[in-house]
Amino acid sequence: MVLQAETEYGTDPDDDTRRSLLRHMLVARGVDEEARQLQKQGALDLWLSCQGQEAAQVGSALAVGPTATVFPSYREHAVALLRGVTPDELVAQWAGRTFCGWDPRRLRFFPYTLVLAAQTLHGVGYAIGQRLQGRDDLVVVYMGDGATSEGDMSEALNLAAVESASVLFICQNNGWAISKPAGEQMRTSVAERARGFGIESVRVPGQDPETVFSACSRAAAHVRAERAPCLVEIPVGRIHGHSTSDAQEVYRDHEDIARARAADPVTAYAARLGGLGLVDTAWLDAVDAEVRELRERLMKEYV
Amino acid sequence: MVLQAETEYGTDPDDDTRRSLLRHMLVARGVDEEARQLQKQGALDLWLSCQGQEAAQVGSALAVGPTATVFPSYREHAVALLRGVTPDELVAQWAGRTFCGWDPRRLRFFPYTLVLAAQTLHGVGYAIGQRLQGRDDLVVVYMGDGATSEGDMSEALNLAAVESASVLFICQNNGWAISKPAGEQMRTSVAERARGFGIESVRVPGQDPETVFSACSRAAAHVRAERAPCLVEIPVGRIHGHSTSDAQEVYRDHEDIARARAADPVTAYAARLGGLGLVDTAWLDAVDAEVRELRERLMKEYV
Amino acid sequence: MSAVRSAALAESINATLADLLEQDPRLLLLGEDIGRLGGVFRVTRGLRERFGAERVRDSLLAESTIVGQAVGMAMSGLVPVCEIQFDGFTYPAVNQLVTQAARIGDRWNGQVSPSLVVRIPTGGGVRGVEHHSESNEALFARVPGISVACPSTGEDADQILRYAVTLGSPVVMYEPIRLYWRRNTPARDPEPARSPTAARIVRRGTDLTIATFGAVTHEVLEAAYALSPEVDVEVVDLRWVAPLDMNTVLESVARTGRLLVVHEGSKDVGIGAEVAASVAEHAFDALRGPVRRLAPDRRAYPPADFEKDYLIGVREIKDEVLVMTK
Amino acid sequence: MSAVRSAALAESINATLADLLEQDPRLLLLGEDIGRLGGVFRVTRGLRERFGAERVRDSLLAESTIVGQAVGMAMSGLVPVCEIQFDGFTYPAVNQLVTQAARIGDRWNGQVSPSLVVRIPTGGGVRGVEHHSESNEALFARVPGISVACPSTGEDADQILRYAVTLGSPVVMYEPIRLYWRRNTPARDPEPARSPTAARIVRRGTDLTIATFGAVTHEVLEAAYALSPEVDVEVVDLRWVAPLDMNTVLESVARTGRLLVVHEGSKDVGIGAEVAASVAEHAFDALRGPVRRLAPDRRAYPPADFEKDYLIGVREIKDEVLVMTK
Ligand SMILES: Cc1ncc(C[n+]2csc(CCOP(=O)(O)OP(=O)(O)O)c2C)c(N)n1
Ligand SMILES: Cc1ncc(C[n+]2csc(CCOP(=O)(O)OP(=O)(O)O)c2C)c(N)n1
Ligand SMILES: [Mg+2]
Ligand SMILES: [Mg+2]
Repeated sequence: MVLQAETEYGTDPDDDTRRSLLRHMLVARGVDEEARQLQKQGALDLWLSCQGQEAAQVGSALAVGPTATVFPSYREHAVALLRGVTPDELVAQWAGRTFCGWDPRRLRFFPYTLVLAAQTLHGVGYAIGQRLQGRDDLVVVYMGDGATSEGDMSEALNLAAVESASVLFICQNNGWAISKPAGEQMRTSVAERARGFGIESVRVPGQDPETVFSACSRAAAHVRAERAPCLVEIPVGRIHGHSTSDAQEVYRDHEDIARARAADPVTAYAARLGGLGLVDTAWLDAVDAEVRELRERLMKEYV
Repeated sequence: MVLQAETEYGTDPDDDTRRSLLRHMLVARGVDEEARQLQKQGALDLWLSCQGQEAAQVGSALAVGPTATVFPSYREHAVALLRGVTPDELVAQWAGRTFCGWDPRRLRFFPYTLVLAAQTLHGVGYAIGQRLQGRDDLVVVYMGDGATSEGDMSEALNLAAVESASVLFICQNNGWAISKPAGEQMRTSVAERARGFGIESVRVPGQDPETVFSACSRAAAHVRAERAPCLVEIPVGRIHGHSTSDAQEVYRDHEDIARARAADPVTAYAARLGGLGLVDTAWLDAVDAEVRELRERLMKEYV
Repeated sequence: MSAVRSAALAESINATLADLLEQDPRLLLLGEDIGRLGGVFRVTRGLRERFGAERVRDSLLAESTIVGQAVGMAMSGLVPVCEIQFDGFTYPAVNQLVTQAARIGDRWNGQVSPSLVVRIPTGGGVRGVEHHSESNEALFARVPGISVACPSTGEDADQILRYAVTLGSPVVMYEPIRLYWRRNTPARDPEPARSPTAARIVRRGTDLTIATFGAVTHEVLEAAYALSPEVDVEVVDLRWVAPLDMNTVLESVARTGRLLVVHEGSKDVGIGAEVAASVAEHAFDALRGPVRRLAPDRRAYPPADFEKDYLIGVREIKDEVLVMTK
Repeated sequence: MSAVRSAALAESINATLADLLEQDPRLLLLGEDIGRLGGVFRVTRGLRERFGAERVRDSLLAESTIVGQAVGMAMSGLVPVCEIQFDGFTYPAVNQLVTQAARIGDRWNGQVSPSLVVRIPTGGGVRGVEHHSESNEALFARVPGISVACPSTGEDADQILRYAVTLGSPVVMYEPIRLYWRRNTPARDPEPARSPTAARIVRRGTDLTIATFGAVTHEVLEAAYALSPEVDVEVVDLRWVAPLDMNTVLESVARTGRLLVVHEGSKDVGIGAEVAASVAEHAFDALRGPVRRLAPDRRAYPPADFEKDYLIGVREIKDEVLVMTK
């Protein structure tokens, strides 16, 4: 793609940001684990794990910054937590208490949309609406690989292109739409498809949060500077089934699951920052304690 | 695009074909004129003229041959006539007598679809269905530039790409969707969009039927040989308003209309074949007589 | 029968939209060909010139895009008034309307109250081609969270539109195509509706209540005038089909003891079913005879040559009333 | 109350689909995750292994694509049986179903008779998340050209499916999610239905007729047993909601003089409205009191914690019957 050169936007994470990336990934992992636990105990009706996608989510969410308005799909738990959604607010809808547990306006993190791809048009419309009112925020729209097959997704790409809307589309391609492999959902990549509509795009691996952070920083800067849409496609691993109701062993072979587990972005990044001496045992223990406390509070609220 | 070299399929029209191209264009023009006339007299409720698009329609329809199954939109009158729809069958639905005046199965020319882009999915489904039953016909799907914005069009492109369906998409881009210029309907071309889905495509000017014939012959041969979809985008002129109810002077400037008229593909091709000595006055008179007779019969049936 | 000459429906709507655009900077219009062309029915004629292309927006040719982006615009604080070009082309927008626009308020726990209007030309009688003559108001009437209006006069359309843009939840307004440019219509009782959402008794009568809405209201009135004084028919113009103002209907039936529902959309599971069922539930003791519905049978709107057989005319209405009151 | 143990609905449908695939080479299945996974409810489990990926097709994730391509396949001579994953995700397919599948036969002047089935898991009571508990059968019931079935047992689903694949026009079949794996259900009168499209009297009674369909039929039967012998309720399982077998309902009301309609989809402009209106029109003189409808109010299906308040239970049915017969 023809995005500005990296240097022009200066987008490498500094050490504080790197620790921040790891901390958010660890928190997300812990909350996700606890939610899975709660679901097993019957306290939640359903949980859609984001495990394996934390680097993509945390890297992109930190990169776009707190002022961007986020239109998530339904699996962006790490983004939600990073944006200030508390764990109990996050799981409230999966416990059947509400359709949205948090304050979407204050957090600029809008409700989950369960009808696939419907939020893509909302995001573009919102961006147009903001611009018409003299506010030109960055709008970030998340979707999965499977959702891109819905007509609304293509319509949103075309609308964003024609209106030159300030929208950053982020597609987390976890390789699966429930049981349908991404390779059977499309012939090309989502990034190539976006270019066909006239939207600049890039495809970056989603295992390392720094790569994601850099790419999304560049993309966000591009959207802000050019006032034009951009799409980032991030291949990620899906460690668990589609949801807690989904037995992925039925359709997914053992090696593929093992590969996703082995490529766990959270443990890999923790090891990496540890190896670099950017975090030490004390730091990790402190985060661990924080996570434990979050999990306990969550458990107390829901069991 | 990566279509086979021209020579591989040998696709230039021979002289008989060239005369055939012209004859079909003249017939279509005559019938279209008569239909406009009938509408003015109140015998038809509505007419959507295909004037300016005859080269694209006749060139593509002759190129794909009589065995292809055609899923038209609603303006493919020249294709219809070439396929054997009689003028009175063609106008029957615009006179309020029926939803389809001809025998779609026998002519392999399926009914007009007025809900934009809906037929694109039917065409792909039909191609898949034929293949599943051991018949691998060529399916030709026509649509306009405006219709490409509908979600169904993108869904059909993706489906055709993923299933490698034997479908030739032909987009007649007449620059307008009623009052919306194509340049405000999309950022790129329809051909580029198709490539984003993994469908090979080409964009050829629609003024000269021979160019269209060659490009569509190559594209059809490609679909047949590769058993994979292909898209041909053909920029054409729209001489009249969107329909007889549409006063295009309201939104379209005079020069643009004049340009479309000046670039009339029918008169241009008649002049060209005349200049080349491929048709003479006698030939033209004979076609003229044929057209006059068709028009008279049509008029008698409807006034 | 007395007839009155008034502004045509299209002119009224045009004037109301202009006034709303004038008054509220958050309001904008969105639809296929509504700007440069002024709409295929010329209802928005002149508005783009007056308010600019940003506020009178020629949308992409995609109905899901129209409503989907309007939902996002509403979230951003705007009040989008959308147009779908013909009733028959509403379906690609159904998902965004039903699963999104109608539910956003609940999903946001009330933090967003999208005022979002969708105007839809509707109905037959103008020799339209396939898909161009439909009456699908029942489609949305059953959807919680969507209000559905079916005005039969410019005055009502005006009142409905002004109310709709402030409602805080989506409103679909069906505009009868054959009334857009009609000027002569049967006279109505002058009594105004009790509220913007109320039905309106457009003719007082004692023998039988006809509940109706939309374009056919005029045929109903014609029939009522023609039947008088032999049969004195009360005519209720429902104006909204969701939520329904059943109080007005029930009060009327309490007086007349008889109910006929007339509408142009096909009968099965239509608005008439809801009205008739509610009356059978709540005014059973007032009924002097069976309730009846007069509406087309369950079949597709036919090609233009056959639409006369399909549509409900003054004759059918008169005959039905006579059967019910003989 | 006597209960019977029978094959679960999902097992029945699976067996029927297998048999149909076995018998008719033109038949194929099409839907999201129906192949490798066997469907999110495992209704199509094992079929891909048995009949191959070409006939049990994991579709793209796009509902318009599913139905749109099925229309094309039907034109080519195949008989597609589609699955939509959940009732709430039907809307993107509405355009292809309503403006295309339903009208192809007419548009082709009868030259194509698309036998095309769309299976849709439906209904609540299983603590589903947003959009996963809806009952939208009324949406298609009003559309000419589409037949809508709502079986409440595996036996009925079997009969309906076998009929639907031969009908020559589209059929939508709603399958109650909460019955998929339920084995114990209230006993029914053994009398079979008069025809594949007929309603079925599943309990004979003399005091009041309840017309119902789908999953709640079981709660209605439970209530009927519980009320007996004080009140003797006749229960009509409609089985099809479009076209409706009103004859069976009218005959029943002629015997009992009272009608209650019970359904899970929301009340307004629902199936109950059509049944109640038809009875008020055609059996007025037989009625000993007002017809009544018992169905959720006009509001969205709530979050799971509140679904008990939304759904119609045995208690509500009993109370309603008692009010009507006291
Ligand atoms: C319109 C619609 N159709 C079907 C579904 C059911 N469904 C929920 S998630 C899902 C798969 C989505 O895959 P993808 O977009 O790749 O996201 P992922 O779950 O992998 O994050 C499906 C089919 C839905 N939610 N919405
Ligand atoms: C779904 C749908 N929406 C709107 C319309 C109304 N309409 C009919 S033709 C048309 C413009 C189509 O433009 P294009 O696809 O470029 O074809 P052209 O008429 O130029 O041949 C519109 C908006 C329709 N027929 N179907
Ligand atoms: Mg995925
Ligand atoms: Mg065009």
